[in-house]
Amino acid sequence: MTRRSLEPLLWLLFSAGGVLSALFLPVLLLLFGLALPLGWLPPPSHARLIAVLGNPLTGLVLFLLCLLSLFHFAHRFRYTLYDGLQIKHLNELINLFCYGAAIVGSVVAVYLLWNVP
Amino acid sequence: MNEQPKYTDFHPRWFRRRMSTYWWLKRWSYVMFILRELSSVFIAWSIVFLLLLTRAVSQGQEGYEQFLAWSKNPVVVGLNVISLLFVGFHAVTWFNLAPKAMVVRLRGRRVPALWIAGSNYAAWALVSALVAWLILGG
Amino acid sequence: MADRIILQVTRYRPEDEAQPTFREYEVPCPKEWVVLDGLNYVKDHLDGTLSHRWSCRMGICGSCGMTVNGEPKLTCATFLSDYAPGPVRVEPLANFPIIRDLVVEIGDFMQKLAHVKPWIIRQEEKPLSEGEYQQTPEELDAYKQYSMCINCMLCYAACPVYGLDPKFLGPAAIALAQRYNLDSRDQGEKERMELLSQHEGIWGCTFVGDCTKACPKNVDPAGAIQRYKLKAALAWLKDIFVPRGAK
Amino acid sequence: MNVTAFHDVVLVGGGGAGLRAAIAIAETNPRLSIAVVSKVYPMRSHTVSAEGGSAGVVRPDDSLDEHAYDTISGGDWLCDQDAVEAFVKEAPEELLRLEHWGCPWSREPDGRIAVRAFGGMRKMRTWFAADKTGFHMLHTLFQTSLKYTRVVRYDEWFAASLLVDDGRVQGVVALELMSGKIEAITAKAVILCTGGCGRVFPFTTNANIKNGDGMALAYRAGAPLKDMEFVQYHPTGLPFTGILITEACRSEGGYLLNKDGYRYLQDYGLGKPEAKPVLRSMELGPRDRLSQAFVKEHEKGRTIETPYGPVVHLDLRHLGEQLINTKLPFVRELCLKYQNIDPVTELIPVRPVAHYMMGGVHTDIHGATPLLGLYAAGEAACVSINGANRLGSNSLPELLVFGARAGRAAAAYASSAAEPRSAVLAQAEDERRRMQRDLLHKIDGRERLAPLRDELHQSMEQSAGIYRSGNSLAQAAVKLRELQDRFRHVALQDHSRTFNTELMAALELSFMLDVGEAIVESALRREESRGAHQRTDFPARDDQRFLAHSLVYRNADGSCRVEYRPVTITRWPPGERVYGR
Ligand SMILES: Cc1cc2nc3c(=O)[nH]c(=O)nc-3n(C[C@H](O)[C@H](O)[C@H](O)COP(=O)(O)OP(=O)(O)OC[C@H]3O[C@@H](n4cnc5c(N)ncnc54)[C@H](O)[C@@H]3O)c2cc1C
Ligand code: SF4
Ligand code: F3S
Ligand code: FES
Repeated sequence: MTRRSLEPLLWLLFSAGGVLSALFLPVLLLLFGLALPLGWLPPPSHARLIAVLGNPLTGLVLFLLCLLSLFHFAHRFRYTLYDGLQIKHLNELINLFCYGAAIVGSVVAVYLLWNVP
Repeated sequence: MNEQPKYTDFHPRWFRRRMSTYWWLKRWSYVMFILRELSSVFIAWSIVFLLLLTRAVSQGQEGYEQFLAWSKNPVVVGLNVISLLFVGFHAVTWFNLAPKAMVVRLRGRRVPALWIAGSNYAAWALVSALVAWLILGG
Repeated sequence: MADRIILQVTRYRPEDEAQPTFREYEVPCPKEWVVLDGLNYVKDHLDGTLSHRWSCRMGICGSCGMTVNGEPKLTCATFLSDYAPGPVRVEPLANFPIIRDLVVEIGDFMQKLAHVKPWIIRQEEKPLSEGEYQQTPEELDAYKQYSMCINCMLCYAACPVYGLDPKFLGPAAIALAQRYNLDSRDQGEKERMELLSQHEGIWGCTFVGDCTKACPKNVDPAGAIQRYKLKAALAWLKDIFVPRGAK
Repeated sequence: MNVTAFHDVVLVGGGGAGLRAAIAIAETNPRLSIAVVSKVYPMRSHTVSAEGGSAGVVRPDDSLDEHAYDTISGGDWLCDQDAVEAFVKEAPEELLRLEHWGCPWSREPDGRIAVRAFGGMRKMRTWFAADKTGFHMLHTLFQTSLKYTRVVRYDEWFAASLLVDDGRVQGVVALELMSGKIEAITAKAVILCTGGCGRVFPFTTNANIKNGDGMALAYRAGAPLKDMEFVQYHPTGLPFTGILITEACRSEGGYLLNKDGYRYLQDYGLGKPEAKPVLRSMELGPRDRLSQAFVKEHEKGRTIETPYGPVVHLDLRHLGEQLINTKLPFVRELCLKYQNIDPVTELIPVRPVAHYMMGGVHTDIHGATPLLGLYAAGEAACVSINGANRLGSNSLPELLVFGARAGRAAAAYASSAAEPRSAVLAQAEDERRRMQRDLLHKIDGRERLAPLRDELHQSMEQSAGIYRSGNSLAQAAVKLRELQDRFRHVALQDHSRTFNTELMAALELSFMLDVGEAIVESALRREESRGAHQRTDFPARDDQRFLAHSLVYRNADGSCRVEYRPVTITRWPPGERVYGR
């Protein structure tokens, strides 16, 4: 095969993202999205968060979480648009939008995580 | 089969039904499917939310407090409640379906799907506990 | 229980009609009768112009698949009395063009079936004189489930992806490819992989999962496809990371 | 009229026999073009329903001679012994070939082929794929046939008549269901593999497609039908549906019980009841004997009455869930689905049901009929390995052995035969006009299909069942003549060209009437009892007069003429059939 299909790669990213997001996102969202804002739990100190975020290992995990989850999103949403709205003929546009968003998001994530003091 | 009689390939009188744009409303399982697929949007939002948090924390104590205040905004809370539901739905469907793609064999016998799903849930609980401990402190 | 039941049956006579319509027939409904018995009763006693396919009446030939009250079913294995007091709506299988009445066109599926090379592929055939290829019950078990497909196409009727894009290879054909891939006697996995790992092959499936729910023979095509995806993706990785010479 | 196509060999029928023949031709001579004409998609053919297994000697403690002897004695010495010898020799090779093509045969723990016991067989030699043997064989054959590009399929084409000119069969006239086109498919040789004719009986295990089409096609073209009086009743069918509960239930150790829970077969010279199955004894006796025992048991008032006729019970409960699930899963599925009972804990009601046709188109040991260019194989043919009673699990290997033989013989013939003559096209044109005039376009007939079919069923059941008498057969013969007449006044309701299943049913009914007549006439003439043919007025076997095959020919006026031909005996002189000892 000369022109190698990208589908396997995209699917691997999608799957890995599926696993990571299923493992990590519910608890993160529960804490930062609900428990803290609604005052169920006292917010952790800023210093602690900096410490956690500053750890290279956490940084790496967070980066992978962002990258893979975004590709997970891109892949699934692309098919949802294909099937749900029956606009497969807009194939290229959809791909550009979905995977483009995932790439941009990942770059932003790198930038932000790199700049944690 | 390269010698099939060709003229049967197309027939003007066949009636071809078109799928309606709302096909996914036709059956309960299709609705669940679409909801499952839409969970991806909320996953994306969760990531955005977390990145905003990261940025806020990097900007120092003040930024962090601003973020905490912003996250109390009812709209944001509402969005997060819905996201949590979807992300939870994603997690449950994902862990339940994983055994389909993974066939694990131990001594020639296929490991029952329930075990695989079970170990997925165990991993989920472990990760959640670890994350909570990291953030909230022991 | 009522001893008669109303069947609402799709009628489409391409010579006279532009579109399918429904007609109602009242048929007896003893507890032993399946939907197919009702249709045969119509054909023999009420309206000889009704066309539908059937043969074995024991759920094994795969010809009598239709949509019964919205669900793809083998009509010879679906009891009328389960739908009492009725009415029961009998339509042709979804996602296929209708030739006439309850008869759909399945040439597309037949081509896909042949396309995945569903036969044993080997570099070297073993001569008959050397006897059988040994295969333990465990090795048989590895593919047995996927060999149970009766080609009834209920899974295609249940799969929205196929409905939206008829180019999609679809559940049964992929399950069949997997049946041969997992057979310890076969060596054709690579050849089939090239066919299957195209966009219209395994990647088109978004794991709706209704194919597996519709399957009357527990083939689990959805599982077969997901397993195939994992395998194809890993093969792809291996291709990239293992240098050519090392293979 | 246009010829759709010319091929070297046309196969009518895409079941086990047809597909095996197609592959044999493709492998014999890859230059030949092969057409498979089938009224249903090949994998829908009735071979798909066969459950129990397929016999072929593989075990070291077994021998070809024993298989041959079991077959010949099981057939009450009406088998041609040269054919049987060829059959038992080639059966294991053919089954092995299928293994190489991927058939999922059940296995021993060490990976070898597993075999099970079967009725009338003194050794374990029946290969099986759980209890879906025919299903797996047919799908394996079909899928394997896909790789031969010279095999062209005409799926859902109905063969309506043979083209014969100059004493040679040169193709078929066929109706394409989807379009309603009636066309000539010409060829140098035709092989009929159209299966049996169980549907001439009202209560049968046979699928809707088994109407004896090929037998009637050959018969009308001038070939004789052989041994048509021998119709096998299978002792264990589900009441109402006639769904078969495979003999494998009994070979795994199931019991047949009458209404008192008594294993009644011991009263009919079939041996003594043992807890474990004993080969060629009791429940593992041959089918004709078991079905006959049922009728006697019924006469003694010891069967159980149900709305769908008398039944006895098949008891599998002592086999245990584990064994039933691994060896007989389909039986459990069928019982649960169609009878709402679970054989693990409940008794299965069963009764004899018309199942298999020993007779068929007369062929020699190579599948050739007396008509030049015409071959036949499978249940449609009568090579004479089944004699007066087929042993369970001999039919599937027969499809393979004689399918392949007919394929090779036809290939050899077609490689050198002349091209079909253009005269046959005029014939095809006539046939097309006839079908349109007499069936499709006729509106003023007074007869309808369903009642005619019901009357045919009734007289077949009354006259040609498990026990027959001269009187009832003679009455049936008259009745069938009458039905033939009335058929000429049939009018269809459906005049559409597109997928007209009523037209197909009409053609099938007319085939069934011919086949029914052949059965009744040859049964009437055979004044003895042998195997599946039991005359109440002639209860003994009569080797003096009837150690012979009957051959039914069609006279010009449509009536039958019966002749006889000697049985080939090589090494096993006729003897007594002994079971249970
Ligand atoms: C329920 C059941 C269980 C059985 N179990 C066993 C078993 O365990 N072991 C065993 O040895 N035997 C068994 N048998 C017997 C055996 O299955 C059959 O004898 C055998 O399958 C017949 O195969 P065939 O290829 O001759 O015909 P079939 O498989 O019946 O095929 C006939 C073909 O001819 C085609 N055809 C017919 N008429 C026309 C026409 N007019 N035009 C075009 N095409 C036509 C059909 O489309 C079909 O493709 C069983 C039979 C039944 C009914
Ligand atoms: S996979 Fe199941 S539903 Fe699909 S064709 Fe095969 S048997 Fe029918
Ligand atoms: S329903 Fe269709 S999308 Fe995939 S899982 Fe089944 S093939
Ligand atoms: S008629 Fe054969 S599967 Fe229903």
